[in-house]
Amino acid sequence: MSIAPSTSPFEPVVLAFTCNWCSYRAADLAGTARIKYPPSVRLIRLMCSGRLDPAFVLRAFASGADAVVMTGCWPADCHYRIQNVKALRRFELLHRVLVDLGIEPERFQRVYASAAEGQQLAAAFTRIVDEVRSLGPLAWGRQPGIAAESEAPADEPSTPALEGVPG
Amino acid sequence: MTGDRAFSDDIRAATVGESRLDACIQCGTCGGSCPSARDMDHTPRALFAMARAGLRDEVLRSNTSWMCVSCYFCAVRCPQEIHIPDVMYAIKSIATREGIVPERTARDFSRTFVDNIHRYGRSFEVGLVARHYLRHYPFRLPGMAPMGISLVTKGRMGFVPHRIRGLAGLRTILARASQLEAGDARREVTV
Amino acid sequence: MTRAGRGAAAPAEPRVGVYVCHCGTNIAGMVDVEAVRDWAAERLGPHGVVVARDYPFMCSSLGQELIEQDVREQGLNRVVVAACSPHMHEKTFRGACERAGLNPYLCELVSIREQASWVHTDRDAATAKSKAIVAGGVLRVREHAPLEPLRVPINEATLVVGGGIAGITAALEIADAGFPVHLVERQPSIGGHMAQFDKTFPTLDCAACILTPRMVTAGTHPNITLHTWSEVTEVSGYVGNFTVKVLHRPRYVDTDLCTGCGICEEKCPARVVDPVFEAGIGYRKAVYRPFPQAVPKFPVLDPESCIFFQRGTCKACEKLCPTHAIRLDQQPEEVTLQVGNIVLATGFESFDARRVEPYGYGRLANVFTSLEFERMSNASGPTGGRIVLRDGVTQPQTVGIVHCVGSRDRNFNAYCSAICCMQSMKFAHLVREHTDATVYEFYIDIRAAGKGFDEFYQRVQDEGTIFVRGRVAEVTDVLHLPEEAKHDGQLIIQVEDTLVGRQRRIPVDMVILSVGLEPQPDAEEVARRFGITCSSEGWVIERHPKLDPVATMTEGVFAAGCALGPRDIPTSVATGSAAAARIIGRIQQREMALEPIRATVDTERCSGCRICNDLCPYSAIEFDEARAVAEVNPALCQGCGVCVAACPAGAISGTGFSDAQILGQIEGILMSTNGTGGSPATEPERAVPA
Amino acid sequence: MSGYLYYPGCSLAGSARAYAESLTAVLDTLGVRLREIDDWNCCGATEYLTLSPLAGYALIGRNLALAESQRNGSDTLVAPCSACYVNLAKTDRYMRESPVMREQLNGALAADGMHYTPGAVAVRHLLEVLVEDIGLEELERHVTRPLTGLRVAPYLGCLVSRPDYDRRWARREQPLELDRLVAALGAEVVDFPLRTACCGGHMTQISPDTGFELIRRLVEAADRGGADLLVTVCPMCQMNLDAYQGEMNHHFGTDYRLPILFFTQLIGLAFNLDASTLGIGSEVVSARDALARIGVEVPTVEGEPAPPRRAKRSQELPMPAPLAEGDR
Amino acid sequence: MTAANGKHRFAMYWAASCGGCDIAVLNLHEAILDFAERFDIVFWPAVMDAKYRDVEAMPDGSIDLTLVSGSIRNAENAEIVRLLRRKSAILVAFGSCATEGCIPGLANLGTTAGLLDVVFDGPGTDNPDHLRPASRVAVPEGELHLPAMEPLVRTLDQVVEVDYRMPGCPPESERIAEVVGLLTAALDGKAGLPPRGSVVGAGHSTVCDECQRDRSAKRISEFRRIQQLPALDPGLCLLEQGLPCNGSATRDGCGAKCPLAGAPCIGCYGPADGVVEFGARLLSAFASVVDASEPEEIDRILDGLPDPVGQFYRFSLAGSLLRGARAARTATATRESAP
Repeated sequence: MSIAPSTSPFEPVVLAFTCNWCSYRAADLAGTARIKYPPSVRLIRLMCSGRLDPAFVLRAFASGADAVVMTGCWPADCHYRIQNVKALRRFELLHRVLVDLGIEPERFQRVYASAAEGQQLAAAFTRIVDEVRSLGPLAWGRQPGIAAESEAPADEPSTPALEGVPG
Repeated sequence: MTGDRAFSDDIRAATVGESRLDACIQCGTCGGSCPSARDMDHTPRALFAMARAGLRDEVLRSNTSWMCVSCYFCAVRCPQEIHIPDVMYAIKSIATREGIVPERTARDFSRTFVDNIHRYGRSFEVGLVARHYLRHYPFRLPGMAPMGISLVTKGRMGFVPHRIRGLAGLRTILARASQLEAGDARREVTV
Repeated sequence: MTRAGRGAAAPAEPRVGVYVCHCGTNIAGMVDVEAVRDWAAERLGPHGVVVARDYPFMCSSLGQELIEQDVREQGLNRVVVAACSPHMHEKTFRGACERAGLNPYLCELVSIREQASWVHTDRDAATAKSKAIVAGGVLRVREHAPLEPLRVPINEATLVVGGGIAGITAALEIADAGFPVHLVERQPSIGGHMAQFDKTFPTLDCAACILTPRMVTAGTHPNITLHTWSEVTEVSGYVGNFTVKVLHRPRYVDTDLCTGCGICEEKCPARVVDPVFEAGIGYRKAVYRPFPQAVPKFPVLDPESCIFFQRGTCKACEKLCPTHAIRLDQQPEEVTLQVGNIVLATGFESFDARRVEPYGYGRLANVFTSLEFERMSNASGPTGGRIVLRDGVTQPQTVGIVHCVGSRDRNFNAYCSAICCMQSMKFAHLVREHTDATVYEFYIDIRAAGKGFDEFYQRVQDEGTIFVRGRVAEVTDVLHLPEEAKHDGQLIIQVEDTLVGRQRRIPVDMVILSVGLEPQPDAEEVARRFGITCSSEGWVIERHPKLDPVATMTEGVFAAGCALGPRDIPTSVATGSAAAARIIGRIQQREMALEPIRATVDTERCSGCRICNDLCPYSAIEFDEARAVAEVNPALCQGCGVCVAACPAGAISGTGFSDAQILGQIEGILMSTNGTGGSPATEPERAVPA
Repeated sequence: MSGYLYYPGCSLAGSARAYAESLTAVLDTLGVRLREIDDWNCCGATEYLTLSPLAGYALIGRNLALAESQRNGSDTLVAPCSACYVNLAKTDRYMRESPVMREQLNGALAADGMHYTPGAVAVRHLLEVLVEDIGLEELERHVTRPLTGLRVAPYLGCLVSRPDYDRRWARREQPLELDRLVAALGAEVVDFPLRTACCGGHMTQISPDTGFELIRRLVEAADRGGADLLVTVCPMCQMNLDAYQGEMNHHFGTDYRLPILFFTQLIGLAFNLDASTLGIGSEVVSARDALARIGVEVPTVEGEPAPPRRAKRSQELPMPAPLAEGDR
Repeated sequence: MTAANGKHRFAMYWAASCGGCDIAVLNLHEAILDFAERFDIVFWPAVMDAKYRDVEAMPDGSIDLTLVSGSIRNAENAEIVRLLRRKSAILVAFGSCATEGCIPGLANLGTTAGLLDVVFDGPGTDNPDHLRPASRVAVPEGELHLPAMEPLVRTLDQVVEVDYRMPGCPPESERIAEVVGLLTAALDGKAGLPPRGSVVGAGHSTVCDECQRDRSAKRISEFRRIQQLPALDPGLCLLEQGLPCNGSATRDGCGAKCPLAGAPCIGCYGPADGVVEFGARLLSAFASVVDASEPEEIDRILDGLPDPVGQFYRFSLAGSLLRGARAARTATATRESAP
């Protein structure tokens, strides 16, 4: 359980996109029922998971999110009939791209939650936060280039290593 | 008063798997279903109420858990899906740990049974029944004789117990488990 | 900011006001509202925040005036309220802005109650998160543009699905207000479960006596069209303008000619058990009217049991019908209706008692269900109101009534079915009224929380009913000898009398299982068809459980009666009227305002790639072949935003949820909150492993 | 297929030898291979869990570990004894569910260099294997001596369909699988509502009065149904009903003589196997008279009269249909 | 500032670039003569000898028009573009490398060290001592200096402010002519300059706008490579034939040459106006029209795109949110939150 203030040094930031008709209301329900989940989860409301533009996810990661969750109606229960299917298609392709860009698969997940499933949604959030906490921060460090730049201001040319150079 | 919690927490800790004891709504389905209810000084339902009230001593001294036949009627009928037989095992094990013996016959039967396992790795029916009856129903032995004889003559009672090869290993496993349990119990109780 | 981050920046330089609500202690108890206020004022200044305030109850008139005053005096052109869920008070605060002359859509309500104070336990973390949520709101609202609500016309006609007491009530209310209603009922007659009952608790007035007049009125009302023996097969469109397909199953009777004389039923040689209306303890013919007061009066012919349909000969009904109204070649027909609103009053299904094995229903003859007993005690029922054992003659000397069958039981339904306690005590009364039997009630808790309910409990006790507190463990015909020898042939109810703390075995002649209520088996499917959502059990979810208990999440679709969950007759009637009132109000408005959340195409930038053309389930996207551009029809668009996210040229934008608004919110919500305990976590952890 | 792993349990090596012999004979006939787990130990019945749960589970765990290590192709572990079955199934289930259990039990097993991976073997009761895997059709195919005229009470007792940790049984209190099996053998199934009632378990040892009443109830119900004999699927039940029947009679002053056979013995007879290879004759209450009926050309109608069924009166109210598998 | 001879002063520099952009300019053919008429070429390494010190000597802002092609890969690139920025009145990011990073930008998928390993220890390279280029190396004659590689390939506008962007790999010569003409006119005072920061030499919609192929509502049940097609339908939209064509999201201006020739658009003209992330637009568009609802089926279809990043980010990686220098800065920015 990571609901209690965690002793772990690292607390991830998880951005969850919610559907106005199901998961957002599930989150409201979790609230009304005082069901707890980690504060590191932050919600953004869309009208439908089908509105989730891959650019939003990329922007979230670029702006410091350690994980992004796409939540929406159960298949076949979409408030807009079949639009969550389009969301699913984009999710699958975007997931492949993110993995190719070196982001762990656990950092981009999808969760189904009907308006009645506050409990389940909170549980999923808790689980995801636990997973991401054990992954650690989104490792820009895995790309030394970016790391290096983050240390040196962009306009100072930095020097590559000299290993293996004689003399 | 905090005493209440302490004891039911103790039981919860000693229960393998989830006890769900707190979920009991005192409906009595367990007591109504129990085939040995009439031998119990309290119905299971009452026992749980007592446990939640923190009546540690009464619960541990009650023969209820010792009269459980593990028929699982209560378990499958309980509307709150409380794992009643497991809770009974838990209560018995706590009592055993604390040397409380509300029901000598049942306790001894279990002991004899377990002793045999420690001796041979298998149960030894003749030994079991003989020892048990000698201790508790000597008067019944004669009445039992015909049955015993018939069982023996029909080759259903071997006089030579079978001893498993891995007995030594088995004993180390059981020893280790008991340690873990003791350690575990302590840890859980002091929670 | 990236190139496009500021996509469509708002004209005037944003002047944002931030208002943090305490909601009494609901928020202030877990979130340091002053800290949030100060942080917003300082850190969000650069983002246009010119004033930040906190107030105990922002939704109070004083709280709202605070906003109005600032809009006027401080020239605010954007407002962010940090309080509860927008589903709670969005309208409230938009109203405040509008009164102050600010376009209501320049106001954003962000939730720090449902999303922070109520779901977290660490004050620092909850406060930090609240700051981030506010920042998200501010950076979002910067990108808001003034909008006008969409107005859609409301079709006057209403569809009511389900002809039980709730549906009938809704239909009558609307029809009496002068508007047309289509009432669709699956069974041959309207009336629902109430028509099966004898008496109603706690007043004991006769169900038929109070229901029949309403059925008749509904059947003859000029504004009500009955579609019995029918089902809704398809629903399309949206509030104000639904198109509904209704399938009329063939009655094999020409209703224009039929006089309802009943000769066909009388002459029909096929007699079968009626599992529906008679709950399986009575019989009907193959061509039948479920009960004498059926509305409409026309019979239906059931091919399953009809000798002609099964063996090809008979046609007794056809031959003997005085008006030649029998039509054995009748086909199903589908009608299409245009309606503005819909009421779902699809009711409940009784729990199948056979599922509780230890109670022996289906195995032990003299175990009955509540519905069987309702029919038995009903004067027009199979026994003419005689309370008898399965043999049909013997009167029981002792009767045991078992509560909570299939309810309050995690093996079946965890919920309380609400009506069983009262129903069971009604049975006890009826048994005492019809016989001199001893009656036992076996209960876990008596739930008599209703007007006159507890008084009824007292009354039944006074009548000599014996109450045993204990959930029945099993019903058996196996005796414990010798003490039970004398009870051979009887049933034994085995139960723990929890007030005595002892197991008891009580011999009875008859057992009545007070079965719980379940959603209709096809509830999920129906919900899908009408675009609404059900709870995990299958009950319709209200828009708001307290404040909007008869509306669903889908505009224009309402629910009433037991479709919403187990409830008694008065509550079913009340919800029926409530749904009707909501709808009548809308019809009288003639049109209604909808959120202006719609997609629009910038045809200059559209290259006619036609990626979006196939994405809209409402076919709101049309392709203009001549100009080779896509266009969105705002009347059809529902605002899901799928096409917005799909457009490769970025030519489609969505009002209310534009890229700029959402990207702004992302930036804000991820903004560092100066690590007051909350995330994003602070430097050391974040430092990149070398 | 590489057959089934087989855990006989102590009784089958002792008092229930007839069960062991008959099931071996029957499965041979059906061409089903059993591989007995080498050096298995007692499952502890309910007694070990009573004194020290964790050790009790470790005791059972050792058998599971052995099974896993001797798996080689077959992943189903068959237990003919209901107590053994439920213990093995329960331990596997709890290890699957609870990381703590997994860690602790494997910790204990490690003491002797053993380890069990939860779910490595599927624990199943012999009855369920016969009905589900082999199937009644296959059984019927091998029936060469239909048990025509024999009236049998089918008795499962506890622990097979209840608690049913792996949700294998549609009904936990009135399952009809054994009824169907008996019927498939050509015997007449008597209505036996107590099919899963308790046989008393160890109550004969710790509370005889209760034990005897529970036995009496079963014997009496079978007798009422007009059964020639009763079949069980559990050594404990057989022991209680057979060996203690005399004591029970003595206790209540009754004189029941209800033969108690293992269902595998009955199958064997229907397969026309030699009674001796089925361990018949080892029962305390002799089945001789009952079995005399089999094979004798007696039309079923002349069998003992069925209990009088009340003539249907026109006023009689219809009964609800029995619950079909499809019903929710 | 105009030279005494009335000509405008022109410079062109190649940073990390293949030289294709320079050739594209020379491809003006005869027009290059008019160009020479109007401009004094003060600095253009690709076509004439020039010394950095000459540029340094020029007064700030004295170059009227500078085209910079190529992305910023090493210290020299960065240094020179900063120098040119100081000296130039109008600085144009010229071609895909300068505007988006282009092929060199793909280096941002890996690490600098990894890159060097491939080049200096890869197959066919005999480098027993595993030597690596270093910015300073001591040799008997003294110390040699080499421009250091930068950790990330950057687009021009990530290093200096850019007045105009001209996309294309390379930009089409006709468009170059237009732009040069336009800017000349402006420099001559005959016309106003286009709004600063805008994209020049390209359209405001996407390639589909210029592509004449027949299109209908899209549903893709299979992605294929051209050689997997039984026969290419000459008239039908390539995407509808299953070819992953980037035209729908790629800025127009090229004249849709590739798709019209039957080759899927690879997206060298970059995204349309106001697009946040080019790659995101492409993948969202492709995914939206995948004709499947079940995860398994969707996966099957997506398997037809073996290298999604290559497909969607071929030109824009260095400018992208997750692999661009800007992303790195944002990412670090969010960490500046120590209490």
